[in-house]
Amino acid sequence: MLQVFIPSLMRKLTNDKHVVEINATSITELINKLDIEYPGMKEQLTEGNLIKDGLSVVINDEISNNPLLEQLKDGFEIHFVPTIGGGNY
Amino acid sequence: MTQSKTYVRCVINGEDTEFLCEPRQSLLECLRDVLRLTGTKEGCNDGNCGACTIMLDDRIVTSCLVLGVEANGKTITTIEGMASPDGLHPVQQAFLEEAALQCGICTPGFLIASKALLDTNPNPTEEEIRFWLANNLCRCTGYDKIVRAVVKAGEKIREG
Amino acid sequence: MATVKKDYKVIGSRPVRHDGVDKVTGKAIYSADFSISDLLHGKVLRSPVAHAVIKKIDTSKAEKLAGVRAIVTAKDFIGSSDKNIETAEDRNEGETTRLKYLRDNVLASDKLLYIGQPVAAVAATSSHIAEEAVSLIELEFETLEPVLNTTQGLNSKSIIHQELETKELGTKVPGKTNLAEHIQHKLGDPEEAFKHAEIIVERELTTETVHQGYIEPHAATASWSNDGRITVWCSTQGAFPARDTTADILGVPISQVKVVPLEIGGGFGGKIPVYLEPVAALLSRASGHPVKLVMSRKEVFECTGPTPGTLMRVKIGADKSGKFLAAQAHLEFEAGAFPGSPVAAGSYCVFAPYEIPNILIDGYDVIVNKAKTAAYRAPGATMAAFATETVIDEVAEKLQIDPAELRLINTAKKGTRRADGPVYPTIGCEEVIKTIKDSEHYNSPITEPHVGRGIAIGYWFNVGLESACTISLSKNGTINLIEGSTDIGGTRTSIAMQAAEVLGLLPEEVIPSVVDTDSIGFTSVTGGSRTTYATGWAAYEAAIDVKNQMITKVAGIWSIDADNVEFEDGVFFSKQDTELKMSFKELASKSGAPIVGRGSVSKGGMGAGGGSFAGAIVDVKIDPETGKTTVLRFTCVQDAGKAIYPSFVEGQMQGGSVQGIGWALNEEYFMTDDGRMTNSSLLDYRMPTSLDLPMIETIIVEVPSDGHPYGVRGVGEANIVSPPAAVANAIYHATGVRQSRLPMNPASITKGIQDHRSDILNSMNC
Amino acid sequence: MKPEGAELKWIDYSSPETLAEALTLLNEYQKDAGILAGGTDLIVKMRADRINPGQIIDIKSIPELNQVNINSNNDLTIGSAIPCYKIYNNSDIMDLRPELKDSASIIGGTQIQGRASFGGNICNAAPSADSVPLLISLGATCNVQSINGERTIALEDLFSGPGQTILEPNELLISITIPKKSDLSGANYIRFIPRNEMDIAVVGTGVSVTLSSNKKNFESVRVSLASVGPTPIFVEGIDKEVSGQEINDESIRVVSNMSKNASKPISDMRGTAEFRQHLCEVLTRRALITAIERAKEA
Repeated sequence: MLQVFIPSLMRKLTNDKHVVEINATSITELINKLDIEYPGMKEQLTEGNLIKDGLSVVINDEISNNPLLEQLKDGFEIHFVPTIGGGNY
Repeated sequence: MTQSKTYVRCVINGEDTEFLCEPRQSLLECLRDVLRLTGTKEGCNDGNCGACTIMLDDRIVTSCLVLGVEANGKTITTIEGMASPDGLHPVQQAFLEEAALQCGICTPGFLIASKALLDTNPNPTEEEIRFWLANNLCRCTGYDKIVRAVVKAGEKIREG
Repeated sequence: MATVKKDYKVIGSRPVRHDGVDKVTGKAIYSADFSISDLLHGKVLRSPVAHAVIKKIDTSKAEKLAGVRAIVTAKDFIGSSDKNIETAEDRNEGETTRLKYLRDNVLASDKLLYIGQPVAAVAATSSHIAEEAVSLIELEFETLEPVLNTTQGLNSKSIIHQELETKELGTKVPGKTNLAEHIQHKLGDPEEAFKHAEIIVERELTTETVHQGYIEPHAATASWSNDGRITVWCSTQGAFPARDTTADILGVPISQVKVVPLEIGGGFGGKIPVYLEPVAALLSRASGHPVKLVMSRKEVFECTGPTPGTLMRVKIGADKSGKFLAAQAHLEFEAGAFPGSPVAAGSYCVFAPYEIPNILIDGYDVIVNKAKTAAYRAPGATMAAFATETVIDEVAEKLQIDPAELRLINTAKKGTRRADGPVYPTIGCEEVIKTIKDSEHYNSPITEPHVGRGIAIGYWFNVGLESACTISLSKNGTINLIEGSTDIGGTRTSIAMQAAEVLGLLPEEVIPSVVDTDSIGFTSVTGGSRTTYATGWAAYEAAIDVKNQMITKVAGIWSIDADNVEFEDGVFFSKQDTELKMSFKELASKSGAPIVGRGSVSKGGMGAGGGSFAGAIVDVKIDPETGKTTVLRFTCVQDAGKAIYPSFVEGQMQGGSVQGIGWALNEEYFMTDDGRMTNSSLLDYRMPTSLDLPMIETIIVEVPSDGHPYGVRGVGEANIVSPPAAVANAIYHATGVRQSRLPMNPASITKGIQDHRSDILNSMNC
Repeated sequence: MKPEGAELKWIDYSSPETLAEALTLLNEYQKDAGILAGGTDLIVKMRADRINPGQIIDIKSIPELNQVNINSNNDLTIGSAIPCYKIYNNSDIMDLRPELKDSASIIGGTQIQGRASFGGNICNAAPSADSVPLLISLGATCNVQSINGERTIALEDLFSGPGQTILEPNELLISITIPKKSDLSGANYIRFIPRNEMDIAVVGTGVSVTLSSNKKNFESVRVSLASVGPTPIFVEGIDKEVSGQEINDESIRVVSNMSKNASKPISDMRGTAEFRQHLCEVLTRRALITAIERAKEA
């Protein structure tokens, strides 16, 4: 099971659930399963099967540079966070 | 009046030097653009950062506020003239050993100014160093290691 | 305190930096020093107004001036002669907008969005002629009401970008607005938790725009050759990002652009964006000559990214024991003329040093008619910490708990869940606070009147990103290390030292070079405190690769299995046969296929190694009659994970601390009501001079980061975060007056003291 | 529209060796002439396009402008082109007028002091000029010449507005004369700046005081202020109030309040009017106390 943390601004889709448990081995699979359980999630998270601009995926404690390629393991935490704007680095 | 260049003759880093410049060109422009001595840096072009500090006869000045034509008959030392064939000047050596530079753009100005201080006062107090160098801005180091380097260079010079 | 046990030979030593001699003899070539034959000089026409619609740009008079070779405007971006140009039209809507913003910031197309925005550029045979030509360009425009702060931005009818819609996590919220993005982090149930708080402190604070203040103005030279290849020589924090952005703006493939990074005279985040590079390239294409553009100091102040003014409200609730129960932050940051203030980063950092179960953070990225903000050392974190850390000082006072103790009670540690969700790996927050609490400085008595002491803690999350490094072994046993990280302050050496450690070499036996974008793999910016961390990691891997190739080579010479070969203290030897030994140098001299090692890493985008915590202790003396602040003593404490090159770790700590002191006391943009900066010189923009400061004491804490081979944590940024708050707290303890605005200049301190006195008198009268 | 750069427009340059030559040139070019001594104001103003002289006249080679003279009466005359560092490094000047170091050593930083002169600082006529308040308080006069002759102007009468003096376009400031000093007098210049050294005075105060023979009473007090009006301000009428008065907190307060009331500051990025008025009182009081101490030691 993956611990998927739902950003506050998306919790309207999960009737205010903060954390949901999903079984998946990739972010794509995760998002598809999320969308089945909570319709509209996919539209919130992706654009043309890619993670939306302005959105970053944190796997455990670091933002992933290419989340779609990451191999997800049981017990991982997944977070969706706003991308750092402003060319901060 | 026709716009013609002016002939300037001076001594730069011990060499007799002649060049032509427009009267509106600053000595800094002449050093960098005409003579290609780019060790002297431009940070503000209005005398407030000290990156363009050079020795003009017996005194440090910001070369952005000197006209090239004013150099006629003068003696100038720039950073390119500080080290000798047998090695770095003690101030240069101290800046390296004390890690007194980070980006390095303000360093030539600091070195020229620090050397001028130590030439007249090889044993300055921290306060004297900070006062003398107040016309040289550094944004990287917080000045701590620069002050230490000047003190260390003073010791080296006093040891001779 | 946790420290790295392993004793190293090179790491932790203090060699002379590799580029040192060139930089103390004036030989190092910085961007403005560069020259090339057939060179033209350019100047830029800039917007005289903060908000307007462009009606006409007439360059005819300027074109007639003798010596003028080319004039370009935004029109020149379109219809490039090049066949394989990917134009804006090929992109999706988001990309098209992003590209328009990028282009408009280097040459305005339809609107003027801030004073100083580039409008047209001239290339001529001399900079004097170019400047004269610029003054002959006629610009007609229709002015609009300017929007100059977040309050105006959120309330004014004046809309800066008609197409702009507010984004929430990448999703658009319909409606015309100047609010580019709303960010929210929510943890637990703050609303409920505040109800149980023994005390609640809530304050509103503001900060003014400040500039990175690097001493080297931006400069770029570009040559667009007839085969379509573009070469750019410039001063940048990232040659590859500069290449990619320049190619993007020009609409050419990245393979067509080569960026040659010259020495860089300071950046602090401000030399990540490109300003001059694409314009110089357009001028070069139009004129057929290489073209050089150099900014004046005034242009640097008015037209390059400062870090923004902010309006912040922070609220913290604690129980009797001092435990924080809940915290809330409302952060409004000015983005400048285009989206992208550091409010997202500020939102990550605002409560980062503490374990607080219930948090609500709202961040707002507001478009205003000012220059587009750029990163400045721990972008956003310094303003946020000014708010949080002064509020915490007030909580400590109300609960009569020592400020360091209060922070210790609430310190974040490994496993603490942050407001944005993730939990921390190994971090050094607690160790930094303990070090402050136990320090001689913090425990020394204060005897003089009008003297106060303040402390504060700051966090920067640090980044990893991509770095590449190659190492070639020379026959004499030295190595050439090729990297792509531009060196702003000694990273050639901090990277070389990590390779030297692996191969048992001395630092001077490694010859590091920072090369152009055609000569090394992609390397991200020198920023985010990532260079010693990530490029150092790549150098480590390249060195391991070299070592393994040498092991294979020597195994071949001895005809034994490579698994039986070991390398220690510069000697290769066989695990079985003690006779079989060969020194690194001897093996290097043996002929055979050249040995070239490769290192290539991609590390976390944010929170690399858990980031770095830093704290400040500051003693100030206030002249009660003039409000002038004298910094008597300053100590910076920072977790470096493992200090590879301590001299330059200290240098980063001292430099960041002093930038923070300047920000605290005197640095600010003075703006007129029509959006003009009135102090755009190094005389009136008051960065600290040597005479404004004491020595800056440093204490390096070493809590190794998880993952990095040496436990490194980037130290470039966290050190600027706490000083303004620490100084504010010190000023309070010296005067009894809380400061709620940066900078805390003599006039505002004096006014505070006078108002405070009259308050006391009034209260006595009643 | 002025571009953002800092390039100088075309100029011609001459460096006359004699005063006569210089005055003739100045008379020829009048308002189109730019007089170059240290250049630390002139060149900055030209780059900022605030002035655009076509003919630069470099006066540094003219002997009369580089002389220091102390006559039998102990009046001190300082050539207008002498750079600041030569003033505070000159033992004759420092023996007679040590207080001149107060201002000469803080006009810009070290590099600026290698070029900037009192003459330039005066003729630039900035309300914030650091050399002026002390010189006014010392009763300094300006020796001015043109091809038509010479005249002497009291320094406090020289200024007509920000950057403006009453000098004719063909007149040149040759030197400044400070009248002889009484054994019972002392002076001091202090300024307030947010940053140390590299900054423009938010307020500057020059104070000169002469004590009664028993050193307990004021004989005369002269105060002049910088940066609190369109020109440097000489505070009138102080002697009427305190001459003969005993030196105590009360009489000192009278002086500092008169100085505060004489100020007519504006608000700008360097300080609000309110703050500047407040500083006038504080700085005058502090400068006066130092001047008194110096007078007692004298």
